[in-house]
Amino acid sequence: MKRVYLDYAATTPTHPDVVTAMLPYLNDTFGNPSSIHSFGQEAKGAIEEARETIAALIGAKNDEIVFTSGGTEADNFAIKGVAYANEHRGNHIITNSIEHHAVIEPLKFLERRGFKVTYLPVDQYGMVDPQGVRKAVSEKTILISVMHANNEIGTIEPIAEIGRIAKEMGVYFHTDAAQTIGHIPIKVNELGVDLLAISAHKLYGPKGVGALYVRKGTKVAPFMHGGEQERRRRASTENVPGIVGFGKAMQIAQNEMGTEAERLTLLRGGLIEGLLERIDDIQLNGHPRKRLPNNVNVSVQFVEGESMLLNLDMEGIAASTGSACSSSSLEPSHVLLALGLPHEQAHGSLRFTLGRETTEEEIERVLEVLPPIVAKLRSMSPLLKSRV
Amino acid sequence: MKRVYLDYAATTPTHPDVVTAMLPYLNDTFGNPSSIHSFGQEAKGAIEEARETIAALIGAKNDEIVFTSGGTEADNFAIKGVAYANEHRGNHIITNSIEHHAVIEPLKFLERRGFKVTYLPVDQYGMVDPQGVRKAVSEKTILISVMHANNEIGTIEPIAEIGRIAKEMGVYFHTDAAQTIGHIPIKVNELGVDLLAISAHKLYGPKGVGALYVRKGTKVAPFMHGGEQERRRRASTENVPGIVGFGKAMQIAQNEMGTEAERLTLLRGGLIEGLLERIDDIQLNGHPRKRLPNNVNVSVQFVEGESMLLNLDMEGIAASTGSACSSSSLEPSHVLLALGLPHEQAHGSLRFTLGRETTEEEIERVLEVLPPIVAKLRSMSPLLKSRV
Amino acid sequence: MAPNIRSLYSEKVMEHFKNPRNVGEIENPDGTGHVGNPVCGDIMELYIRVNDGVITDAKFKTFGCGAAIATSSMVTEMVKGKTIEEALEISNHAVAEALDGLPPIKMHCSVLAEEALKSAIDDYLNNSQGMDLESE
Amino acid sequence: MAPNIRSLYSEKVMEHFKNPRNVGEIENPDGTGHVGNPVCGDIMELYIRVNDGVITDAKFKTFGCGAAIATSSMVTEMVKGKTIEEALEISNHAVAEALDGLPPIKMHCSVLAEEALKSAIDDYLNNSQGMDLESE
Ligand SMILES: Cc1ncc(COP(=O)(O)O)c(C=O)c1O
Ligand SMILES: Cc1ncc(COP(=O)(O)O)c(C=O)c1O
Repeated sequence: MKRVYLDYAATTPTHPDVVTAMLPYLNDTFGNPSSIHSFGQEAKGAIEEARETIAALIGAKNDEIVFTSGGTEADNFAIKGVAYANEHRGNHIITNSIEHHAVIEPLKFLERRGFKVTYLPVDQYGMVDPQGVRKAVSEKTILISVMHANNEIGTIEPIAEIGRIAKEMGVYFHTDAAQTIGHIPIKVNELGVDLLAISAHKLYGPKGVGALYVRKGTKVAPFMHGGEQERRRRASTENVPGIVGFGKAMQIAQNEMGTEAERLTLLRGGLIEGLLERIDDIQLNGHPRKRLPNNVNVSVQFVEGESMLLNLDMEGIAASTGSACSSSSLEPSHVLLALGLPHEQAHGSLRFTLGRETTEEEIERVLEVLPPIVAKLRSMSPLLKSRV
Repeated sequence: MKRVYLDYAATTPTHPDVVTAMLPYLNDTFGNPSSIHSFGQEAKGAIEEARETIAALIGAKNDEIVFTSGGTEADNFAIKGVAYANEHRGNHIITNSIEHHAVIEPLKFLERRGFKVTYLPVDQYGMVDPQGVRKAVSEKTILISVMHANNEIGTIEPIAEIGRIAKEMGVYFHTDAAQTIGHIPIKVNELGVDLLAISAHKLYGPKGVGALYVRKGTKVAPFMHGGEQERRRRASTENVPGIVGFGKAMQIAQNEMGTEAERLTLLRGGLIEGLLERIDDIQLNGHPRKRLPNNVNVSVQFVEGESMLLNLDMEGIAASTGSACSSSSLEPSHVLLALGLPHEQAHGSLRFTLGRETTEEEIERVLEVLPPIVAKLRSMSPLLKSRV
Repeated sequence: MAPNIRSLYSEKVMEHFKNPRNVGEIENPDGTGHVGNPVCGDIMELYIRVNDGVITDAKFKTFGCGAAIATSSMVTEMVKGKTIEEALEISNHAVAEALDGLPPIKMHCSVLAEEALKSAIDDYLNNSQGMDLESE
Repeated sequence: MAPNIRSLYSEKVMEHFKNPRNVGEIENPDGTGHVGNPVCGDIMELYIRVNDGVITDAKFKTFGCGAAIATSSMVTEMVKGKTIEEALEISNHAVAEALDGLPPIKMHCSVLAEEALKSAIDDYLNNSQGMDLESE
């Protein structure tokens, strides 16, 4: 039986047309874009074309796009870059408690080196309060960082509103858009962001390539020091096939975004409804409406996430959990805890993220397979003793 | 006519077998290695296999290999990583004047943040003196960084000797092996290094992937902060196809290294001899014997490098120069200047780097094409007036 | 294509996870161990029946990951037929080994299993001492 | 496959680089400009012949990159037939424009070409003033 992949938020398969677009740049047009001979200039032309495509799609200028090795590097670059380039103006950064580790960990690193970070709380749906951001701004604030949409619970944050506040207060504003790029429309001016991090492998592009949008005039120190690539903002020989693939993936995503979002929203609705109907003591995590079209995150009481995942996997269904059992910390997802979930519910979460190949049949299959798995695990759960 | 590529030190075409090895990991086995479901675990298996291959080839343990986005990241990681993790012990770093920018620029960054760096001179061949290294070590020295072979002039440094001194003095030792990996044998224990940076695209692997060898016990702070990938030492979703391609490229290189080095050394000798014979006022840069098998670097007096390059390119020959005309600084190569070359000779340099597809016919073609180009440019050179 | 999760867990772990032995409770057990807490995401309850100093039955209930369930299952198998003294010598490493190993980040599950067993035996010893005192 | 370097230089630049006009020296020129230095890797020498205030011939010698050679060639073409006053109005931007543009990092070459021209004209003016003084 064909396996069912419902973990598109973790990564996506590379689109066949993207692979086709990349191939010539592996072996034929393989030059180093920094070389002035024809091999180099052909490669240079290819990455500039990709830059143009991506810039146009998010309403940016070409030279505001800096290619990176992925979303994590883009976030590290934005955060450490603004911190180091602006520390003479202040050492305070504002973020919130449900950011991705690619934002939180660079901030923790900066805290160890003398910066101050405010982690704003979120409401029960994972929403950051723009007025909370406004209140947190002080004279020393140099950066606000709020993700566009959360990778675990799919909640879409009020970025445009925060963007207006940031502009008003004269503070740089970074958003991690790894989960939204190619899935919902993004225009940097409408969002009012100065920095925006994206990653290709979340939208059917290749792994190992991403970009940081840097609004003209924004003071950012380089993160990767070395050669003069990317207008001296990011050293290292450019990943030409990766960048070309990224451009192609963005183009395809832009064309299909509208219809695909609609289709996924319907499937998502069916999955949520089915789960709530067929399983007792289950709840939806994240915002009921302001959420990514492809995200379903539920907490199943009395059972632990990884054991559900393994059982699903044995049935050929791939999903994800916010339980910490597979990580080296024993704490469950900081995102679920920030919503106010008790630990055992956070440990009992399941995330299904839908994508291009997801069908109604696949959703139906999850709805058939999961209830008996939950029943089986609950029958061994000491948390449910009183009910047995 | 088929173009002649003689810029293998800048980058190499991806080997067809490497492309074949990568393809399945773009579209079929596309999972995120951090995921515990089967899609993820298959991808995980693939990168662990590549890690094993690479570790074995350089005589390292599996968990001493950390994958990165290339040579530049590996160098940034090594240098900033050691600096930040050991600043309580000292703030002094020793390097030399002909390192790649991927080493020099992170050091410049650290200097701006309070670290002290000693840039040792090199001799006329680009050799670092191990005794000079020993003398430069102070109580505050936490790191020595000397490249394995120079990318411009091909000089191979006395790494094993410096390694013994570093060990004796109890100082961490990093080497940038981007130009040697896959080209000459490398065993980390024989070299006596604690850190070693490598990049796949210099040995017929893909662009955008590299690795840092970190000897067990070496204290290095992460450079890319975020998720828990690479045993928490390098965050970001792994570039699975890139890493698989890197492993394959290493394997192929290992098999062919011996015969290929011999073949290239012969071709290189023919090119050097031919150039010195057919062009007046030309000199070889770098060490006559202790040099990479594939490297030829000459200074052609009275003419500038880029104009030679462009003329060669019009004849379908791709080479490289240490002239600064194509970079945003006007200074020519810091490497050539460090050898003691006067500016106009540094501006008049040409580098030919040979590789897998290089043939005797190609060398012969360079020897036919270059002399008339030099003659033409010299006829317009104001530096040669007195001789006309 | 068959799921391939061997790079995470050994086949033995998966086998015990799929078909855990001795799931459930023992009514009026001679000893009960209750370890773990919801913060870490692992809770184990272990019940033993003891006759003449020999563990004749063991059952468990576990809230936790694959390794937690497999180690619970394995430890109940291992203790059956053992004397209290023998059972006290079962280490977490022995449990992990019996499962053909656990990934490093999952070793804490085997520790929990050992603790659950110890705690059940402690409980049994306390109970039986209590009874001895009463009957004196 | 034909070399494709258009993303570096315009076709016009490449055309002038391939076939530079007016290479060489003028014997006993009316003005000589000598600018640049080996540190930057660009040295230009510009020679002009002036008759009745009109530049009738111009030649150059250049050590430098593609843009340096092309701008030298272009500026010598542009000045021929111009009066001294007209020639003084040739800006580096005009030279770059006549070449269909230069990459930003190469604009300094057009500056050098303008300076070489100015310097040659200065030399001519100094020489001719000197002569005027002598003939007075
Ligand atoms: C919200 C968010 N930010 C950042 C990242 C990191 O991106 P990458 O894996 O490309 O480094 C991810 C995904 O892993 C993400 O979901
Ligand atoms: C000696 C040396 N170090 C570092 C690098 C940087 O490697 P990468 O381009 O993969 O970042 C290169 C090549 O560019 C190199 O030749």
